Amino acid sequence: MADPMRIRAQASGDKATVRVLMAHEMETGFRKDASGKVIPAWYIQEVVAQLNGKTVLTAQWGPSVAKNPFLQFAVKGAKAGDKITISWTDSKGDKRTDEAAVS
Amino acid sequence: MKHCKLLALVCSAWLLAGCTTLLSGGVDDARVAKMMDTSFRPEGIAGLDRLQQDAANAACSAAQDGSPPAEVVEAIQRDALQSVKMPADGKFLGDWREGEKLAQNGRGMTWSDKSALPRDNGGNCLNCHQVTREEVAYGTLGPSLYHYGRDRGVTDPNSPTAQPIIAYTWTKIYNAKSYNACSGMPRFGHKGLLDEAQIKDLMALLLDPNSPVNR
Amino acid sequence: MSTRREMMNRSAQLAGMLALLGMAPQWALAQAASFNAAAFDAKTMPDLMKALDMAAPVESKDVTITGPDIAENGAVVPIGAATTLTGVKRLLLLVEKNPSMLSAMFDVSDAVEPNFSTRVKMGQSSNVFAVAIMNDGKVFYASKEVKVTLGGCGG
Amino acid sequence: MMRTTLALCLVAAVGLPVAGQAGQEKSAADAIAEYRAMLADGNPSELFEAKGEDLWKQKRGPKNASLEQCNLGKGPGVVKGAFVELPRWFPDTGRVQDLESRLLTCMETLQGFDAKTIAVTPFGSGEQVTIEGLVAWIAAESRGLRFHVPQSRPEERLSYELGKRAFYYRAGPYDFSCASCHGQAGKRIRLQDLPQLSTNPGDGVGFAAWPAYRVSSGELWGMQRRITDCYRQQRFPYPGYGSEVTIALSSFMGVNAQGAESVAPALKR
Repeated sequence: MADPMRIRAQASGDKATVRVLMAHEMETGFRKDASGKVIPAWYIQEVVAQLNGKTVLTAQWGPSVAKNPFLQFAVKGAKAGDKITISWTDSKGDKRTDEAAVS
Repeated sequence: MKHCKLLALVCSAWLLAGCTTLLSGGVDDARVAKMMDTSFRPEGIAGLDRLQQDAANAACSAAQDGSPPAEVVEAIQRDALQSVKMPADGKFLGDWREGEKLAQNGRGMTWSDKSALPRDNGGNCLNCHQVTREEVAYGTLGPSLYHYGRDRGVTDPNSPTAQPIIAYTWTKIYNAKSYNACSGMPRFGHKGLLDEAQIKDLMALLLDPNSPVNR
Repeated sequence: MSTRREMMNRSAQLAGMLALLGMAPQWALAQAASFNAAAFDAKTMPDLMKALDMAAPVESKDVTITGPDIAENGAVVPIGAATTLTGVKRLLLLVEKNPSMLSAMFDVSDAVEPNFSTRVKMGQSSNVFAVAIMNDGKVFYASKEVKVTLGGCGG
Repeated sequence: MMRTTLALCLVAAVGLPVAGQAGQEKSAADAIAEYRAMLADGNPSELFEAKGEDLWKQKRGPKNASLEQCNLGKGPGVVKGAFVELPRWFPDTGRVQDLESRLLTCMETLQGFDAKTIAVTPFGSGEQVTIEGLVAWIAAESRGLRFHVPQSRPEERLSYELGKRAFYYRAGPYDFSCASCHGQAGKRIRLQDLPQLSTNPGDGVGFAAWPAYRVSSGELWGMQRRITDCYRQQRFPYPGYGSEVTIALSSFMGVNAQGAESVAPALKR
């Protein structure tokens, strides 16, 4: 199973800035291993962010997003104690969901 | 033979200096050798023979941030100068385009490289030197080579007036210790890192008036 | 939920089989997820416009692309897309000279600011674009050049 | 038809010079500094730190034990502050050890792993991955603290002196030593700054920045891997994991960095 994400959500004024680090190889499908065999593409394709259970952002990513991806965005109206949930689905169908409270 | 003489000179110079480097901090050369011998293993093309120091490397290592004694420096430089082989056909300049590729190429001689042949080695120039104005990712361990030929007044590399700087540059690339005993630059010709044709291409990069170095 | 998961797994296996056969697996993946494989496979702007059914982007000062002038390493290049315009539906991040242009596509809702930052891989120096697709079908963009440098010691 | 026309327009538009390019010619060094600043927030090393903390507390290995009783020099289980006091001499092994060789000792004695097997496992695979996480977390537990690597014992002073000799040891096909690249201040290879390691290069630089997340490979490198790759680029043969020369170099760099603030794990090219 994939390693947990690191989610930081900080309220400031009428919004909360969310920074997420995800543990993922993000293989492009262009690289070769030591024996010269192509390493198949394997990358996060969909990212969903929720505020207190309601979807606020859906993103689609290609294999050119960097390894161990970083994402930053701001949620309007989020305040300390609100729950931010991030989920991703990769090209093999693996999923990971983590959450953090806005501080 | 030559190395023996130089080694003898290095040792006597140390004795004169009271053997301070030999025993600095209570570590003698034998203890250092033991550390090196027990710490490394061969990997790919990088064998344990690479840990052997020639007399010049031993003297420059012992000097640390300083310089070996003057007579040792002289001997290293004399030996280095004698090692230089000028091009067999008397032609010093090749193709600057190939030279630029070599200058950009930082590969060669590591345990992850497949072969130690000159054709598989880069010149590593950009790691340490500015070479052209266009390439901003250059190192600063060595002096800038931008305008190398131009600044030295080389407008026609075949003219007699250009010959001294041509010979100097060839010698510097072939064995950098010829002019600076503890130079940080690899001895590309002497150590067989680059072949004659490759050195000619680097010469052209530096001295051809049409090369981006001199534009 | 589980049905979708199974479908995705199956389609991933199918994609793998097709890849082995030397066939393009994009459609297989696209079928299972909401993932727009055609868009992420687009090599040129016309291809991308077709895949996303979008109009040609027009340069706009109201869209911003952030990124470094020089990236020390093409493996990780921080870039961001933002707009001050209201009524934005989607924000895209594109790298012109990558094998496929589209890196990321963000569906904007009223609950988030139209301002997203991530990090992308770049194979070489290239222009990068932020593209804003508006609810009314208009498309705006901003671009900047990012130079990718070579590293020391052979790369 | 319509679409084709638009597409052509776009090609033309895209071909225009990029706005804001002229007028503000920045130096390459400034631009690189800006690039690094953009990455500073959100160092993926955090992912490794979190994993490392779990691995420290998890019961693992043939003995199904955690590392919580591991003595990193400040007593069994004390992690905070241990990193900035390594390498040091350990009475149980009778050796000067750096963080990674000490972890090998603990994994062997507490968990029953075979240290020799782990030492020859390639970086980035098997139990070496475990150590990557562990060093990330253990270093992070000393973030902001200043180095004070002990030199009270003769073994520790010998390790420093051996490291100094290794640092200046020129050999190999390129005649390089560590000092070839790290012996002067203010130099760089390509665009990468080279810390001067024969002296104290300052807070969060050089020894005080590793372990680090390497963006080029997306991996977490400890000091052992850092030194190994330096030797590769020095065109030397392969230094053994936890070998005397690697620990001696850490003693040399660590003592030179005395008083410098640790920012490890940092983010590196």
